[in-house]
Formats: sequence, C-alpha cells, structure tokens
Amino acid sequence: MMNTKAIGYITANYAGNEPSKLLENRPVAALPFLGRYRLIDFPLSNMTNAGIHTVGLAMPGNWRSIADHVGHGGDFQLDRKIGGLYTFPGNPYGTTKRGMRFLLRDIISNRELFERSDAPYVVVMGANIIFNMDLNEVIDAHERSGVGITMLYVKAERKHSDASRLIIGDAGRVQKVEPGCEYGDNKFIDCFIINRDLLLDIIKHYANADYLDFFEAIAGDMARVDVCSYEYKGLAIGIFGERSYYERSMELLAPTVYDQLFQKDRPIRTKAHDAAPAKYYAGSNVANSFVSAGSKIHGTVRNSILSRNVIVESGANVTNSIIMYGCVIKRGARVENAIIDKNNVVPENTEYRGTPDAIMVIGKGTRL
Amino acid sequence: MMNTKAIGYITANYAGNEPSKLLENRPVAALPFLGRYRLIDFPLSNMTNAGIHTVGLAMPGNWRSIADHVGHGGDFQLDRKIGGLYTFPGNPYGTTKRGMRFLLRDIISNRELFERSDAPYVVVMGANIIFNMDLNEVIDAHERSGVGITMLYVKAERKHSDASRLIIGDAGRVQKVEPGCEYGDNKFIDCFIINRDLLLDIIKHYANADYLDFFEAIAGDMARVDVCSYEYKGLAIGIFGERSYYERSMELLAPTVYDQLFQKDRPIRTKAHDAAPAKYYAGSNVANSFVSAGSKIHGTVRNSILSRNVIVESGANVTNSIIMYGCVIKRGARVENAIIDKNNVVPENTEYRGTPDAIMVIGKGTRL
Amino acid sequence: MARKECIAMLLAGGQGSRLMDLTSKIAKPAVSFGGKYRIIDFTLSNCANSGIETVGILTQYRPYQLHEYVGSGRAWDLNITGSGVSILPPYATQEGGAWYEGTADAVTHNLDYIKSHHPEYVLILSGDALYRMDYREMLKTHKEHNADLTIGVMPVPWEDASRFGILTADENGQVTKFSEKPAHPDSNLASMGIYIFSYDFLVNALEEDAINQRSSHDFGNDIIPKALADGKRLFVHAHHGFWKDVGTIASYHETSMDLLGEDPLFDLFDEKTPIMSNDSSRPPHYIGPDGRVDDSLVANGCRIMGTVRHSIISTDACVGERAIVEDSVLLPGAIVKNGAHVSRAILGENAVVEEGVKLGSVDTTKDTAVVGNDVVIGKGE
Amino acid sequence: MARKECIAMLLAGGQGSRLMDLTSKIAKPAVSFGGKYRIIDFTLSNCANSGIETVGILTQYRPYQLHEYVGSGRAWDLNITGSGVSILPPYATQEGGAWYEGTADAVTHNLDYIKSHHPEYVLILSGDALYRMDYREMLKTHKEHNADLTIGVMPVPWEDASRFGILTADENGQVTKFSEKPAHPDSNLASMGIYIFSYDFLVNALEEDAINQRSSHDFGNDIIPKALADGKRLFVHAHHGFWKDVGTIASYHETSMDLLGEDPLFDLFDEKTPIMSNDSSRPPHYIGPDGRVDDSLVANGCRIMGTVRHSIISTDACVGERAIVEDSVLLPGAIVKNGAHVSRAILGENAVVEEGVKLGSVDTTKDTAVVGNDVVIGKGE
Repeated sequence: MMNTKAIGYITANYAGNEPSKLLENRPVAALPFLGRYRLIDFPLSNMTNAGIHTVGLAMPGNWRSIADHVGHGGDFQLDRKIGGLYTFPGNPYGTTKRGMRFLLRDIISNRELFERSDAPYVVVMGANIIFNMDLNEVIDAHERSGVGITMLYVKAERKHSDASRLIIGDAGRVQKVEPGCEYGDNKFIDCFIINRDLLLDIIKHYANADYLDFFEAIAGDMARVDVCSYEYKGLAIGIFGERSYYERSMELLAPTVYDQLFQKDRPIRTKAHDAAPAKYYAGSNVANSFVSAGSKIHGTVRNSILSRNVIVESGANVTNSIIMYGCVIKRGARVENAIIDKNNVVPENTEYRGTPDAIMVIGKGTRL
Repeated sequence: MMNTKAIGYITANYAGNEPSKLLENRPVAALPFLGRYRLIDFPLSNMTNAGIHTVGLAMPGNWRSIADHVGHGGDFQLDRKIGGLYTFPGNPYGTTKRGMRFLLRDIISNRELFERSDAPYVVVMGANIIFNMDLNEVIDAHERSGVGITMLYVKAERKHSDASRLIIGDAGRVQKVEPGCEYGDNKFIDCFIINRDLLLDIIKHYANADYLDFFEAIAGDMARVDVCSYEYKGLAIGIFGERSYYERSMELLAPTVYDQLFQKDRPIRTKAHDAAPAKYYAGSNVANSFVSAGSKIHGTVRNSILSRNVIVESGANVTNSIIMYGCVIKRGARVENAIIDKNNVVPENTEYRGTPDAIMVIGKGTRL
Repeated sequence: MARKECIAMLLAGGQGSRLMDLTSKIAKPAVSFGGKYRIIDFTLSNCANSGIETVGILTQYRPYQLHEYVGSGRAWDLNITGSGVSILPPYATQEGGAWYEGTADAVTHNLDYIKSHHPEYVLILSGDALYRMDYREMLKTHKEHNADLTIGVMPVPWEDASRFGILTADENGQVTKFSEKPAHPDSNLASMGIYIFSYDFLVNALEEDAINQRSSHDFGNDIIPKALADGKRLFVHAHHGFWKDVGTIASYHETSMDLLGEDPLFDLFDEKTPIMSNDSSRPPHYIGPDGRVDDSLVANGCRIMGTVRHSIISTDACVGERAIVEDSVLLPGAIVKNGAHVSRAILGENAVVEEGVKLGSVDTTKDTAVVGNDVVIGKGE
Repeated sequence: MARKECIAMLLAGGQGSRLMDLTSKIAKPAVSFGGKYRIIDFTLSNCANSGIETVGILTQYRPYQLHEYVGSGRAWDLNITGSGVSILPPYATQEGGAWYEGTADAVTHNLDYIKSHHPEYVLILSGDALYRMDYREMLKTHKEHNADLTIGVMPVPWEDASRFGILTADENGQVTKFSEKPAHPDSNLASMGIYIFSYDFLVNALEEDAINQRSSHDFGNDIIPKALADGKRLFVHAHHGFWKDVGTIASYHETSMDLLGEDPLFDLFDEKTPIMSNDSSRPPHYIGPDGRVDDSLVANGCRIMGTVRHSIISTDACVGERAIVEDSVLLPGAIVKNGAHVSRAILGENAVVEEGVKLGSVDTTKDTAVVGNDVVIGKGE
C-alpha cells in the first residue's frame, strides 16, 4: 500500500576513512555484498517495502557504479511518474569526517523535493549501515510520540570509531550525538525520522552552516527540536572498511544471522541479471558457502561467498574468502582469508593467502 | 530493427562560452526546447530511431536536470538488460574550450563500453547541434567508403565562433578541423562515425594527451586514420548561447522548418508528462505560436513558444517570446522579445520588453 | 504474496455498442476522450490516486488496443512486481473455454486471481464513467459499518431517478431496497456500479450465484437483490461531485462539452488528483497565423490553421485553413481540411472531412453527427 | 506504424496436458524449466537474440501466470512502444466470442494485429521446445529462395523419423512432400513447427483456410498440405544443433538432464546468445556445512543442507539435512525435508516431501515420479 506519511532521503556519498583497494573505484554504497547485492540495495529496499514511493538519493562524485546498478529505480519499484527516485550530485568527495553522514549542503540540494511533498515525515538513511526493518513501525512510533526527530540506534556489540553514539537522557530524549562508539554504547544506525516541516525549518535556519553535518548543526538545539531515540532490536550491519566488511559478511554464513537480513515478506531488491543457475560439476565440494548464479564450480569451496559468474576450476580451493564477480580461480590455485575484487584471474597453482588477522585484499582485475 | 552495426556515444557536458542566466543551473544539453523537449532528446532520439540500443552518455557536473529528464532511458527505449543507456561522469566543468566537444578523457572513461561491444562502428554526437537524421544512411555510407572516420557537416548559413569548420581536400577527405566557422564554411555538426577498433587504438595511443579534444589529438594524423566527410543536407540547429537559442527556436514557427525536425517515422522522444490538453478560454487570441499541454490561455499570444503549464491571464500579451514551464503571465502584463525561464510570475500590468536585437532574459523563478 | 487490504476488479469487457462507430474496432474503455485520454484513464487514475495498487482488468470485446494502451500499467504508476495491473481475458481450462456471461460471472472466473492476493476487501469498478473519487473514503464507510457490501451512489434529480438503479437506505445508510428503473422512485440515490465487497462475502456470493441456473450472473440483477433478500449488511456510500456515464453518443458528446467553459463541471487540471494517461511524446500544437481558438481544449501534435470554437481537438488532429470546427470533438488524428465546416460532430480517430465539406448542425434538436474511425467524408456524402 | 521486416507469432495457447500435474493450473509455456527459467524463455530469448522486436503471444489455456510472467516483455528487452510483446488472447467481436480452434485459426483471428505492423515476413513459433536458433539465418534462407513458406527442420535419426512430421526436399531445399508420421519415411527431416511465411501468402492462405469447412485450421494438417498441393514455393531450413520438445513428462525429465554434465547438450552458459528470464531478485543459494552437491544446477534462494546429485534445484527450493536428491528436478519452492530421499522425480512448485519419505526410483524402466504443484507427500503416501 502506498505510504502517504513519508518520503525518503538517502545519502550514498559516505566515503569512510580507511583506505582500501575495494574503494579505489567505487563508493562504499556500491560495495558488492553477499554475492549479488550492493549496499545501496538495503536502504532502497527498506524504503520500497514500507511503500515509500518518493526517494531523494545524494550521489558521490564517482557515481557511475551506483547509477549502473540502481538505474532509474525500476528494480526497486521507484521508476514512477508521481514520486520515484531522484538522484542528485551530493558532495563529490563524500562525507569523510568521522561520524558524518548527512552533510547539510546535500540536504539543502534536495530541498525542492522536501518542499513539493505533502507527506508529514521524511525517513533519512545512510548506505553503510544496513538492515531489513519494517519502517512503518518506526514511523508510527514517531507519529505517536509527537517529537521532531526520532533517531534509531542499536546497542553496540563492538567498537566503531567511525560510528556515532547517542547520549540518551530522560524519556528517551537524545541529548548529544558524539563521534565514535564503544561496546554497549547506543550506536546510531544512520537512520532517523524527521517532521518534514522541521527539516525545512532547519534547512532555512542553518543555511549558512551548510558545511556541517546535520547533527553538528543542531547540536546546541537538541532539546528545542525534541529529538527522541528508538532502539532497534534487529540486526544492523555496519560496513566501515575492509575488516568490518569481511567479518560482517562471514557472519551471514550462519543461517540464524542470515534469516534476520533476508525475509520473504520484505525482499531485498536488486538489479536483475541473466545469469544461469550455478553449476556444480562432478567432484565439486562446497560447504558452508553462498554461491551466486552464473558460477561454475569444479573445485573446493569452504566458508566463502562467491559472487556471480565465478569459476572455480578443478583442484582449486577457496576457503574463508569473498570472491567477487567474474573471477576465475584456476586449476590448483588456493585462496584463503582473502577478498578478491571483481574480474581477477588467480593463476594455476598460485596461492593468495591472508590470515584471519590480516585478510588479503586484491583490487579489481582486468578480465573482460 | 536492432542495429547490430553501431553503438552510440553522446557528450552532454558542452558548456559554451557565453554566460547566460539560462545556463546558471543547467547544462546546455538540458535546455528546454520547443515547449516540451530538452536538447538531449535529439541525439538520444536519433540513436533510438536508428535502432541503436547501447549508448554511453558523458554527463556534466551539474547533471541533475539531465538525470531527471532522461532517467534510465525508458522513454527512449534505452532501458534495456542488454545494452541500454550508460551514464557516467564526464569532465564536470564541461568542454568550454572553443570548438571542443569530445574531450579525450571522457571518451577514455567510457572505454569499457567500447571494448565490450562487438559492433564495428561507434556513432558519436554532441548535444548542442540538433537534427533529425536517418543515421543508418550515414552508417551505410561510412561502411561503403571503408574509411576510419566519417565527419558530418552542413554548409554554414551564418557565422558561429563556437562551431568547427572542416577543411576538405580530395575525395572528401578532411584535412583539418579548425575552430570557428563563417558563412559558407563546412560546419561540423558534432557528429561522426568511427570504426570501433580505430577508436580503441586512438584511446590507447593518445592516453597521455587526454586533456585534448579528440580532433586536436589526431590533428597530425588525419591522413593516416583516413577521415572522410559527409554533407548533411537537412536542417541542423546549433545552440551556442541565448541569441542562437532564441533565433533558432523562432524559426521553427515556420511549418516548413518545423517539418524538417519533426517527422512521424522518426519521432523525437522525450519524458512523458501528465499534463491536460491546453485550454483556451473564451476571448483568448493565439496566432503563429506553439502551445504545450497543461497551459491555460485567456489572453493574447503572438509568434511565441509556450512550455507546459503556462498561464496567460486575461488581457496579458505575449509576443515574440519563449515562456518556459510553469510561468504565469498575470492580467494586463506584457512580455515581448523575451525569454522567461521556468516558474516565473510576471506581475499584473508589468512589462518585460526586450528588442529584436536585445532579447530580455529572465532567469528561473521560485514558483513551486 | 503479501496480503493486500483492498484490490480492484475493473470490468472492461463490454462492447459499448451504444457508442456506435466509435467502438466498431475497439473496446469502450479504450475510446479516446478529453483530447489526450482514453475512457479507462479516469478509473485507473482514481485507483492510483486512492493508493490502490492491485487492479485486475477484465476484458473480452476486441481488447487488443486496450491491452496495448494499458501495457505494464506504468502510465498510472501501476507497474508493480507481484501486483499492479493484470489483464484478465476469458480463458480455457481443462473443461474448455468460457466467455464472461455477466459482470459477476467475469469476476467469478477470476476468483483464483483475487485469492492469490489475499485481500480483505474487493472493489468492483467499471471503466466507462467520468468522475473523480477517493475510494479510500468509500472503504472507510464500508469498514465503519462493518458491511458485507457497500454501493457507491449518486444523488440524481428526482425526475431522472426512474432512469437508474435506485437504492433506498435508512438513516444509517443501510440499504433497505433496490429497484431497477422504478416508475415511482422513493429515493434519488442512483447506483454508480461501484461496489466494495468484504472478501468472504464476495467469495460466497459468487460461488452461490455461479451454480444458480436462473441467474444472469450480474451484480445489479442478481448479486445485490439476493444479498438484500438474505439480510446481508448492505450500505450506501454517497458520492458528491461530478459523475457521468459516457456510454452513448449523446452522453459522450455532452460530457465532453462539460470539460469546457470558464469553470468546467469536470476539471482536467486539478493537480491534487491528476488524470494520468499513456502519453505519446508528441510535440506542442501549433496555431497558425490565421488560427483562432476559443473556449476549447487542444492536445499536443495538433495543427490549427482555421477556427475552433467550443470544441475538443485531440492529439495530432488538424484543422485546415478557413475551416471551422464548433461544438465538436475531433478524436486523435482526425483531419478537417481547408474550408470544411464541422458542427456538433464527433470525428473518429484518423477520420477525414474533405475540403469544403459541411458536416453536422448546430441545431441541438438533431442528433450529434458521428464519423467512424478512419472514415473519409467527401463532398458527395 | 513503421514497417517491420519480420514479426513473430508465438503459439502459446495449448494446455500441454501431457505434462500432467505440472500444467493443471498453468499453461505449458509458463512451466518452470532449467532451475530459473520458464519454457517460453527459450523462444523469447531466441527472438531477442535474433533482433526480432515484435512478438505476438497467442494464449488461451489458463494464461494468467504466463501473462504475469511475460509482463511488459522487459525481461527480454521486448518492452518497446508500438511493438515489443503483445498478449493476444481469444476475444469477442460484434458476432460474439470465438476460441482458437487450431494453430492457424489462432493466427487468423489476429490478422488485424499482423496487418497493423505491415511486415514483409511472419515467423510462426511455438513456445514448448528447448533450442537456440538465429531466426535471421532462416529468414536469409527464405529470402534467397524467394519462398512463400520456409519450414524449420531438424535431421533426426532415421529410426525415429516415423514419429515426426517429415519433409522431403529436393537438392535445392524445395519441399516435394510432407508426410505426418510416415511408416516408411523417405527423408529424416522433421518439422520443428517453425515457419516463415511471406506476408501476402500467409494472408491468402489463412483467409482461404478460414472458410474451408473441412479444415481443422492447423498449420501442419491443413495449411502446409494445401500450399504444397497448390504448387507454392515451400523450402526447408535445416537446424543443426540441439532441439528438443519438452511436452511430455519423459521428455521434460530427459531434456532437464541434458543440461547437466561436463559438456552438456544444451549449454545455459553461452554468453553470445544468453537465455533471458524474468528474474526474481532472490539471494545466492546457501550450501550448508554438511551439504554436498555434485553434477547439478542450483538456482538462487535455495538452501542445501543435504546431498544433491545429478539434479536441478530451482529457485528457493530446499533440501533438508541428511536428505538425498538424485536424478531429479525440484521446481521453484519445492521442499525436500530432513532425511527424505527423492530419486528420478519431478517435484512441482512448492511441493513438499515430508521428513524421511522415499519417493521415486533410480530404475529407469519405471516412469519418472511427478508431484504436482503445492502437493505435500507425507509418510502414508
């Protein structure tokens, strides 16, 4: 059913602080995830599954991979005449400052969309903390509470220097948003609901401070705008760099974790492809792994995630690794504790071996 | 029928040299044209009407209006699984150097598309000289001639300092491409056919000179690559700034000119809108004008072009003018020899009057 | 499939023979109306504007143009995976093929479709009237009354009541009587042929009706009287505003003229509830140096060199020099050549009135002139 | 509308009753095949890969799932304004409704559709075989011979020839004789049911056939013999490569198995001529810690906790712990629960084999076991 209460706004220009070969040619939001997805699929699917039909999307400077993947929103039911997906150039260098996701300047660039709507609320999201949530529950809670902003958080299970923590006071009111997050802190999952009128007020009020993050700008004004918190009890997966990317991906190999992210009544949508079902040849040996369509498996795969169109030749062995689109692991090669970016060929009888503490990362290859 | 001979490449980041209020917030390629079109519709429609299903589109830095309009190519039959429209960030500051349209760096950014194709030819176009041509005739001529490049030109009808002229020698071979163009010169219409293999060779060969325009780069090499010319006998409309924009638009009021640009078997495609048919009230008085859907006419309109959703109130008078989307010409107001950009309100009994030699230009308004 | 609160079934199968030559080759819902629309646009736009995202369209009579026009439903934002619009023509099963024998029968044949969406409510619509309605309001009425069936009604002038199916209701809106074209009406609430059924009741009512040999399998003739007789909870939902059937040449012409004037009875320009259509990317229209247009609607692609008064000129229609068109409707691509004079006429798609021909009369006691699609009217005719 | 060189008419109306329980609720072309495909994908992909951009799909038997699956044709890049795919079900006219009585009759009823595209050639296809073919090559043959009708043929083993419609041709490929299942074949060229007609000949042949009271209105039975008798120019176009009908349970199973092995008879992975389908955005499949998959195809969304050998596991199917699936085809959503053992079986969509149940036999002299869509096989059965 069409959501008449809310429109959406997503920032896809978070750039992170950790240098990585995975991010040399693509923004974080375009990182491939679990074989066939990209991170941006998750915020978009959450919006679509809540019936939100109008979404503004702030793009990074290197937006090509996102545009190729998302297109005009058709695969997300967002290719519409009324509403739909509105992409626009966000800050091209991204939001690299610690904890910053919602640059005021980007929000202001999208002002026309906020002004044209008559929905009372705006759901705001980043693209590097992913989850599968019934947003309508949160929108309803926000509406009942009557506050200006509702910020979503989880209890942090680990340290994240590039996440933000919420200091929460009486009646769940957020007093402060601070960079960095330790175990047990209230970790902001880069998602909040805001009254549309309030957002337009803030845009007008802080126009001269447009170089600030949204929550930096209103830091002195939290009480007046009435910022509430909402604890999300489900799975939220934060991707800040190679290490968290690898670890969080591997955790999904447990069906109990996987089932929290993938639910039949709230599908994660993504770009459709014409890849054949994966083919297992006689003698293949695969266990505890995700394998995507278009792959051909002759060899051995253990505790790994294979993207589309990966070939694992006979006698090749892939263990504890993430293999991206179009890679070929040649006869007798061995890949262990590694992330192999797309279109690489691992030559015969070679080894790419990292350790659990030092995952080996191989950047994009040149196979066509 | 699907074109298996050619793929397309369009540069939409030409920025021109004349400052203009019309170009403060939009690239030239996104200029509204004849009420409901934008310039970019013309190269895209030429591609589609020739059955070309794969098109790379180099975007300017301020790409939002193009993305809103073109979407993922659906209205141009380019929203496809195999092939389709590939947008990518071109040089954000455009190609402002005189006569430069095809920056080598942008072409190199699109290399993967050229490499993946197996079509023998690439049709290359800009977006500020528009026409409606059967490209297959030119592709066939190129194929028959066996040359490396075929450049299209018309006999210039006037001086254009920002167009290029071709110096043509024996057997139609292009010896030089020079900036600027006088009456009677061979005016390059920013469209050429090139063998795909040759394009890939040039990309490789001149990679270190990627700051150059394509034809600057190969200037010393014209004979070797074998560049031929093809005279286009139809209408080619060059838009380089306000003056040419106004004059060329007005010339279309003659049905004999109009009929050269709009032909039933080669439709100009554009974004679909839900605007009602234009409504003429009792007492309206319109002659020699184009009026777009969604407009409401009470007053007088002469020799003018009205975009969608324009309101001309009673007693208002619009003469020799171009009125863009969503403008309201209030009771008793007078607009003459003017270009009024979108969302302006011309107040009651005011006058916006330019002269034939000094067209008045009013930038975008703020009406929602 | 996710449970949907309310889905719509749009009855679009009838021939519409009272539209004469306009429906000789296409189904009534696909007939052009209002310059750039087709009749079905109004109902589909109502669905879209009411947030109803699952619409089954029941077709039967010459449906090809209708199918092509509806396409994937994209024009109405109804191209939604797993819901959106679905074209539901008659089909064959192991037992052979069965044509839709009545409005209820058509829905009965598609109960599987309805069931697959698990709706709580089913909205039954027809695609042959011009009106704006937020079906959510009607659904609210239905839910408030905990009704089995809610019927959309329109207060009509008492003197016209005997031309309609009339519902009599008590002060709570509960239906007490249904009379088809009563000679002495005791109510002026005319049925609009718009129904909301609670799902379980619909399934039961249709299954019972299907095995009733004496039934004509029609909602108005059979399902509603039976439901009333059975003591089911039937309520009315009153629609206040414009509503007109366009099923005859006279009403088609009259309703077209209702779009004109300073303050039209039906306003195509209302931006809150836009009328969406499958637009054709045609250029703006051109009014020539001697063109003259007064109190009219003119769509894209037209070329008006002559005079147009109080008329609707649809997409790509042309009016030649010194030609006059008045009180008329030109359907898409119709051509009135130089010096011709067309009055109170409907010209079908791509119809041609040759140079100098005079067609129709401003005399309103005469019938509206109709020229079929693709027909050429020459001097001799 | 712009003139098209060649358009296709795809006959998708038959029940496919020899596929038994697999077609009890859906038309044969919509039956799942090859893990993520439906049977019609192969023909539609051939059209797309041959550059044929206008395809009329003639439906009749339970077409709903087929219509939903084909949708706007986007999955095959056939969502093209003014052409692309069009669903053509039986319809009613002023004279009432008429079901398609034979393959030729179905096309006759849609001559208006064909005429509206002004083609020079019309390709007639059926949607029930697995093959890759560039129809442009066949069109080239047709044009070279200046033929009235060209028939796609497949050389079959001589001993099988008497099971097919056999065409005898001279050294130029001109057809001299057509024999339906001849006892003593003098040729081994079997008709594939793929025809290219020159437009004028098609229209004449169908119009003559329509008024022939003794005709069964079938291309093979009526149109071809008549054309031969009339001395028309009929030619064969030989297809070399894989081609198999999947219209019976035995051929469905056999052809499914042809997709497996080191060097399969039909390669789904050929990137030059990709098989396109309406993909469902499901996640990659998961092979559990004790999962074991050997010589099989596994689609997205599956969860394999047990053992799979020489089988096809379609989208969202599940194989439980300690379960064994061998020489079988699990259709989308089929579930084999813990410890069950399935051999040489076809499990319909969302069929369930309960824990510990043993189904089917590896004995190839026995029939393939078939479980219908949504059917649950418990211990007692």
